[in-house]
Amino acid sequence: MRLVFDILVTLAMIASLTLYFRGVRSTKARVYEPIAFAAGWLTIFAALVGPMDTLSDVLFAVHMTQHELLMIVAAPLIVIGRPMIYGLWGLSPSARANVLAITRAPAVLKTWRAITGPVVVLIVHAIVLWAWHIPFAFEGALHNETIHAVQHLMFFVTAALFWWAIIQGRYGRLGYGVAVFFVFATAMHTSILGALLFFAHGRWYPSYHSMEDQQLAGLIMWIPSGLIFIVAGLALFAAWLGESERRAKASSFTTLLMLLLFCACANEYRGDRIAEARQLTGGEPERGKTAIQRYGCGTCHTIPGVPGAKATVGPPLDQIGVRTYLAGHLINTPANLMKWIRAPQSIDPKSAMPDMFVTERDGRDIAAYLYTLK
Amino acid sequence: MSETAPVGRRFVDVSELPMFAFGPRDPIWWGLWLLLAIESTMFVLLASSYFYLRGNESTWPPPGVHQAPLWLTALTVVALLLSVIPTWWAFRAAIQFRLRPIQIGFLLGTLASAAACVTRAYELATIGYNWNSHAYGSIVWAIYFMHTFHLTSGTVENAVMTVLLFKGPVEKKLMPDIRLSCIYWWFVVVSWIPFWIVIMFDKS
Amino acid sequence: MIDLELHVQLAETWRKPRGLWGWLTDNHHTTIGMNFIVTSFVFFLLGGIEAILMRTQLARPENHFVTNDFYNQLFTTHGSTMMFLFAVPMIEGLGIYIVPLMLGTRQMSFPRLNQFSYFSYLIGGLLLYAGFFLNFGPDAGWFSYVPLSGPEFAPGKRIDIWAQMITFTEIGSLGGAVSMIATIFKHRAPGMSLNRMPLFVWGELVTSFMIVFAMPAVMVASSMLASDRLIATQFFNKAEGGDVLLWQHLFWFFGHPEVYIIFIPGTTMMSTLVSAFTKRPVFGYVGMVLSLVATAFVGFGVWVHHMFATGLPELGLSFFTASSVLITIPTAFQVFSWIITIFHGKFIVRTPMLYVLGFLFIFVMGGLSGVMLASTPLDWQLHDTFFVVAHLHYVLIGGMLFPLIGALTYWFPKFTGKMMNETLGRWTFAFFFVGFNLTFFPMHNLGLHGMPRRVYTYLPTMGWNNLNMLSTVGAYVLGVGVLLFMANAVISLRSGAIAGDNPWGSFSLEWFTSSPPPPYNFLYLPTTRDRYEIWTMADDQPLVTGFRPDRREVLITKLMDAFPDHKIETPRPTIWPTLLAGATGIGVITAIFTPWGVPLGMLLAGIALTGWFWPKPPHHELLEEQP
Amino acid sequence: MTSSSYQDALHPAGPYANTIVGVWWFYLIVCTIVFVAVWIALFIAIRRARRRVEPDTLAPRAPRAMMLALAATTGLLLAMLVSSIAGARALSPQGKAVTREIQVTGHQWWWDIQYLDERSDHIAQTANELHVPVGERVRIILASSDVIHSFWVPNLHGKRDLIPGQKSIFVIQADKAGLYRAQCAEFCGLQHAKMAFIVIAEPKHDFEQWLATMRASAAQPKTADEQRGQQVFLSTSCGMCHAIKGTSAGSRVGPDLTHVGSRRTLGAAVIPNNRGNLSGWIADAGGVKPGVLMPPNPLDPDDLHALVAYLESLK
Amino acid sequence: MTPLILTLCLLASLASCRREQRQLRHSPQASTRTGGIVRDAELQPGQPWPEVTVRNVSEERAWDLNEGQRLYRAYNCNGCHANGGGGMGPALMDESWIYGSHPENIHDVIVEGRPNGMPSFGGKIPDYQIWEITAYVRSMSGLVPKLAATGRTDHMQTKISEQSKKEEK
Repeated sequence: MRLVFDILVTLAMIASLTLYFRGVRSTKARVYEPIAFAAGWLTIFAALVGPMDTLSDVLFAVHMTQHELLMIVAAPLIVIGRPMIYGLWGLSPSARANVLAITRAPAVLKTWRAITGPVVVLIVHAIVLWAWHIPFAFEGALHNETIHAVQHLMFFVTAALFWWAIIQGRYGRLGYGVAVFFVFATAMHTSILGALLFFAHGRWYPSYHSMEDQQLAGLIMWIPSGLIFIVAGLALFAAWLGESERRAKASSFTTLLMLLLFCACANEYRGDRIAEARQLTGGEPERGKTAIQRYGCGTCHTIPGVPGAKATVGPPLDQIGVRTYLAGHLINTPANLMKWIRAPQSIDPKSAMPDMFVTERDGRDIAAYLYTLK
Repeated sequence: MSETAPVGRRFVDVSELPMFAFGPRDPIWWGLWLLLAIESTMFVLLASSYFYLRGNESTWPPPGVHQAPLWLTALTVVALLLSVIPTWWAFRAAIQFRLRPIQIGFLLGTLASAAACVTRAYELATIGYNWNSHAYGSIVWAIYFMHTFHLTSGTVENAVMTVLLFKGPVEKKLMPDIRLSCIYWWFVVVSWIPFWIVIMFDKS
Repeated sequence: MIDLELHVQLAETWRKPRGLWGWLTDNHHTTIGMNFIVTSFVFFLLGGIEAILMRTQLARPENHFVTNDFYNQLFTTHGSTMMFLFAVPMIEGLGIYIVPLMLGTRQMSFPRLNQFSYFSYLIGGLLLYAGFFLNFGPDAGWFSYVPLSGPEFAPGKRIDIWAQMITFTEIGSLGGAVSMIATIFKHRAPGMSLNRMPLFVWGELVTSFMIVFAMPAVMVASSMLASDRLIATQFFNKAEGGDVLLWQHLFWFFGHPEVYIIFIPGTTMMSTLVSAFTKRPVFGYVGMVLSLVATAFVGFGVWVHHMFATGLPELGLSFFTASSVLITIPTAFQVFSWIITIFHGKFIVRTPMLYVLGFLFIFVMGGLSGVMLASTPLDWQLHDTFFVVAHLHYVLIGGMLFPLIGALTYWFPKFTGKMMNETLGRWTFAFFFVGFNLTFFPMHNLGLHGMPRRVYTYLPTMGWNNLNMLSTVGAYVLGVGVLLFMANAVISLRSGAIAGDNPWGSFSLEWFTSSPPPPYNFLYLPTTRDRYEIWTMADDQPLVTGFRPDRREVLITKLMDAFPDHKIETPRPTIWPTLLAGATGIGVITAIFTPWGVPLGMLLAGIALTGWFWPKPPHHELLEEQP
Repeated sequence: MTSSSYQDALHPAGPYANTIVGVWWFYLIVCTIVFVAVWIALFIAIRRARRRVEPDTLAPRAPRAMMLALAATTGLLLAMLVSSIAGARALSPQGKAVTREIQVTGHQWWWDIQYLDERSDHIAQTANELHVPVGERVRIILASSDVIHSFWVPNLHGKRDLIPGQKSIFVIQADKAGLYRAQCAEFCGLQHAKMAFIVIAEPKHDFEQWLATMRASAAQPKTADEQRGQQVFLSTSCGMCHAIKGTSAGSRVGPDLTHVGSRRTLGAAVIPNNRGNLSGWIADAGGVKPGVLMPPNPLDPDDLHALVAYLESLK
Repeated sequence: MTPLILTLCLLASLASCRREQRQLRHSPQASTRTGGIVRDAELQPGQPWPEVTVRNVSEERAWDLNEGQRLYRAYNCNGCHANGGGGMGPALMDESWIYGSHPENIHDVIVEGRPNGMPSFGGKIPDYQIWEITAYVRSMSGLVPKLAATGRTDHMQTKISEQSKKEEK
């Protein structure tokens, strides 16, 4: 049984690695992304296959280390590597289209949105973590390989969702500030669980015989893991500050005044918005809408008014007409928007947004459409 | 009738800005979530104390403990879960400024939450141990007390909101508060589920 | 002319009610802040008197100045006062007064919550002192370990008073913290992005978050204790499945963060003073902020080091030592930053700057003795001795009181419009500094020479006589310092030099309005584009306009970049929050005597809340049913 | 050893206290260096700043200075951490063979001490006076009968709490013969300040002899005075709380008095054990220790003298 | 404001002083004096004792009641009476009193002893402690002011605490 699982795990992992790096080759990835992915992948491999897994049947502390590696080392590293984008690009074009068709189904998208909602990931991960430590469940996992595999999978997947929501979901609903808070909350409940294990008067799991072993396991969950959380939290915090500065810099006072005037004057009628967008860009919003469908923007973005454009790979584009920034650092002017649409890498070489060879006319039209979104 | 600009300086005119906002733009939204953070911390600490005390006993719960009947406690949970649906209508309708669904949502939500209060009262009356029986009794009663406190205040809040909504006139400014009431109520609902599972099914 | 007209209108809209009724109903942040500051200073004096009495008792061996029973009440009340009734409320009060001014707004987010917090805190404090003066002051130490504080070994109502006082003041702290966080996030002047906030604001923000997560622990713990005592629950009774150490875990889960809650704002006062008196920005702003956050983060994971002697599993001890000393690194960063800042700045010797130096002397020493205490072997020897007493006073007085006195001197013109007397100020500092070190330095030695803490007397043969006498003399010197400070405040208030708007030539927005600030704070709200706004402000820096002068309108900006978002109307003075605090007070105090206090309190609170939220005649846009 | 250093963490008399003192001096030296370094830096900074009229712009060296300082801090912390962990390891009672087990039970406000033995009649019981053989490891089993106390012999080891409902294990060893004072270190109520005991480290031979005495029943009263004293003891309130092995008094509420005459101190190491102190203590213990649980005993003077004579004879 | 608070405090002090009083040092007289009523004989023929009411101040003091509780165990009263439920001796927490329920009755029973096994503790227990035990004994059947009654003990609970929910009998 164990052997079967080892083989399955190895196969799945090799498949994922191949897919990922095919994807990396066919797109332009930031340097650190494949590295992070590879590191995360190696961590999983080390945790699930080999001596650590064998030892984990005997030593609780090793088992705990294995879980912590999966949840707070491998999961964030993998998430930093953006497996979904590169995985997608690693597929053959027809397979990609199929996958996209499935993932773009409203039901799938809705579910995905629901389970990656900020509070949801926090709670789901917490529940999974605590529920699996109930003696009955944990013992079950120890005695049955299938349950064990499910346990590891759930740990990893919920952790990955958690880290995904706080690292990659940033331009959506989450700011880094919330991310810091979530890291803090997770660090707290994890360390409370660790502390409970450490201070317990009796053994929780009959399969592990030594009291010291359980205490060590609790400590591993509490202190070294807590340290990783602190480092992650501080990094996110620094990012938060940086982001706030970037945002504020753009609103030099001319823009601020302009925008305020803008807000005050802009009225509710779509007709006016269209006229305005035309005036700003010289493009035709209605044509832009069809161009958006043609170029497949909806595969990555959520764009109001465009059928099927409900994806969450890239940031949603609702209200883009009133945003201050594009791509994190570019002031939102018509010229910049068009430039960004047509040649993203010329602005941010590390951007995951591909160059789709948009024509000048189409770029203008797309920008015009986007500027009607307020 | 608003402030006019001082002579000879540049100014930012905020006179046209709206007088309320939804979600994290609204300070009260932060107030509510901070309150929930405080209350969640309390719940987490109670749960931690529960598990800490659990470690002291070889049999848990201690012998002779009779819980309230499962069907009764399940009834409370069902009432709580049902109340989510109408409050969800209200939650959605609030941002669309549609009064009627909000009114109906809150009316039904209040009824469901009141039902939960009633079953909770029966639950408390049928618990077969006292808070002074043993540490188990103490911690479980503490959890019950904390949650019942929130249940009651949430129900009262729902009822008050319903009255205000039906009595009118309703200001647009109230809509963010409607959504916050819903969030608070869902917190009351969601926070009970893990405790319910632990109290009813945690046996060794 | 327009300005004058606007001033008249705004002054009418924001008029502060006067007299007793005004005190009960006003919710303007300057009023509430000043209430907190004055009240907590009074409690500080009471705590100080208790300290002097204790030192008098310990001046000589086998002294009979006070009885042991009274001595136990003294140190318990002293500790509880300084922790719960002085340090935290003072920090919150200072924040409530200064932070909105620093942010350039007219009011805090939840003024009525602030008002409720203040009166909760006041009632809690009065409750403790009512008990103390009526001879049932708590006597189990400020951390009230069970079972000594439990129903069997602490009969009577002494500890019940303590437990309810805790619950009460924590409600106050939590309310203040929530209001503070929302204000800092949403009320900043346009352009003041997160990383342009003054460091003091960061300190208050981080502290408020710590309060939100730490205080619930002590509320849970004190409620458990109270119910063990009043309705015979078994949380801490080993024989019925309870656990004695559960109390210590819960208490220190709050207790250790509490220390950082107290000293984090202290360090940011330091940063403020260092900048103001060296005329240059503090080195490493982002690093400073991260230090605060790191300290807060780590502060939640190290509570166990208070329990090294309880016989924890040995395996964990090194882990706890390691995680405890981690705190040193962010703190060291701050200290080095200040030194670098001084190195590159001017050095203007005014009274507040003396306190900066005093801080650096005392706090660094306290921090180092903290590193010693984090080491398990040393802790086993030093724990619960006078060494710990010395350490905690070095950290808390050095880390909080010295910056605080400096900051009060610095902000005194902001509060009153008058400067504090410089000569007296320097004398005050001299007495403070000498008195403090004379009092507490010998305690290190006493601890090493075997003197446990919380002893009401000692035998003459123990060899502790001289050091104790020295310490007592120091306490009196320190007491003179406090008296001098008060005298200085009174004299300066009466006949101090007129300060003017920005007497220190300082940098943050609280100096951008007159001193003391008008009730509406700013005639036109400022905008900012730098951390050290006043120093770099352009001549044509825009102001904000467009508020209705007949309503208490406040600008709400976006969290990250402080872009103007919407406005809210804040409430006028009202009595209901005070009544709610009173209702809660009646409930909580009655609960000491009968469990019926809880429903009674809830009922009264319900009435007060009804009054609070009673619908006002609508004057905003109405919701119309859409077809 | 002077009387002022018989309760002193800086005068170690055994290997454990020695280890701790070693860590202490290392820490003290490092911390002093850090403190002095910080103040030298500050002094230089102030001197430079005092000479300046206007603040200068940030020098590029500042970040480097910061990095250096932080690196130094981290390095020193690591060094201290290593010494601390090494110290903790050396102090661990695990896996250390011991020659003797002693159970110490804390009471409000005295110490009950039992020398455990497999044979129950061989258990020696005493109070407020702990004898240990020099150069041998002794295991102390700590328990409490009421509130939390803390066992602390500064000259021999750090402290360990006595927690009701749990037993903790502690190992001590004295290398120098002598008398050390120990004091309760966790606040335990009214007489926390006067809850002490003495530790007497003596050569093995003396120790064994002492222990043999302790195991024995109380001496029978010899003189008429002593006999009358015993009568008083058994017929008044004494026997309600105290035990004397070999008589009908067997209560465990107060300290065991079987060999009270041989003890050096009274009232939990508060006053020396002599005739005057003993008489006063019996008559009104609360005068010495206000709040003590022993009630005043207004005995007839002759009875009191006889009682004192009897108790003094219990060597 | 301040005078008002002070006055309130003073008023409150009148109400509360006794309950919180702690007598930490006892006079020798309190140790020897044997009760409020000195009687000639232990047993008296004819009518029961006249009900002479003695005010036992210990009943009004929380500290004394708690001391009573401690002494009740220390002097092994629970050996016969258990924790008030009775065993070899009669139950002390019910309504029936063989020799009367007034403080002086109980005090006398403890001092003098009673037939069928109750020993005489006169001269063995200091008098003030007897009064404390008396107060505690009466508290078990709720005969003392409720606010001063003892809390639960840190031991196995074999009886319902004085201050807890009573209907669980």
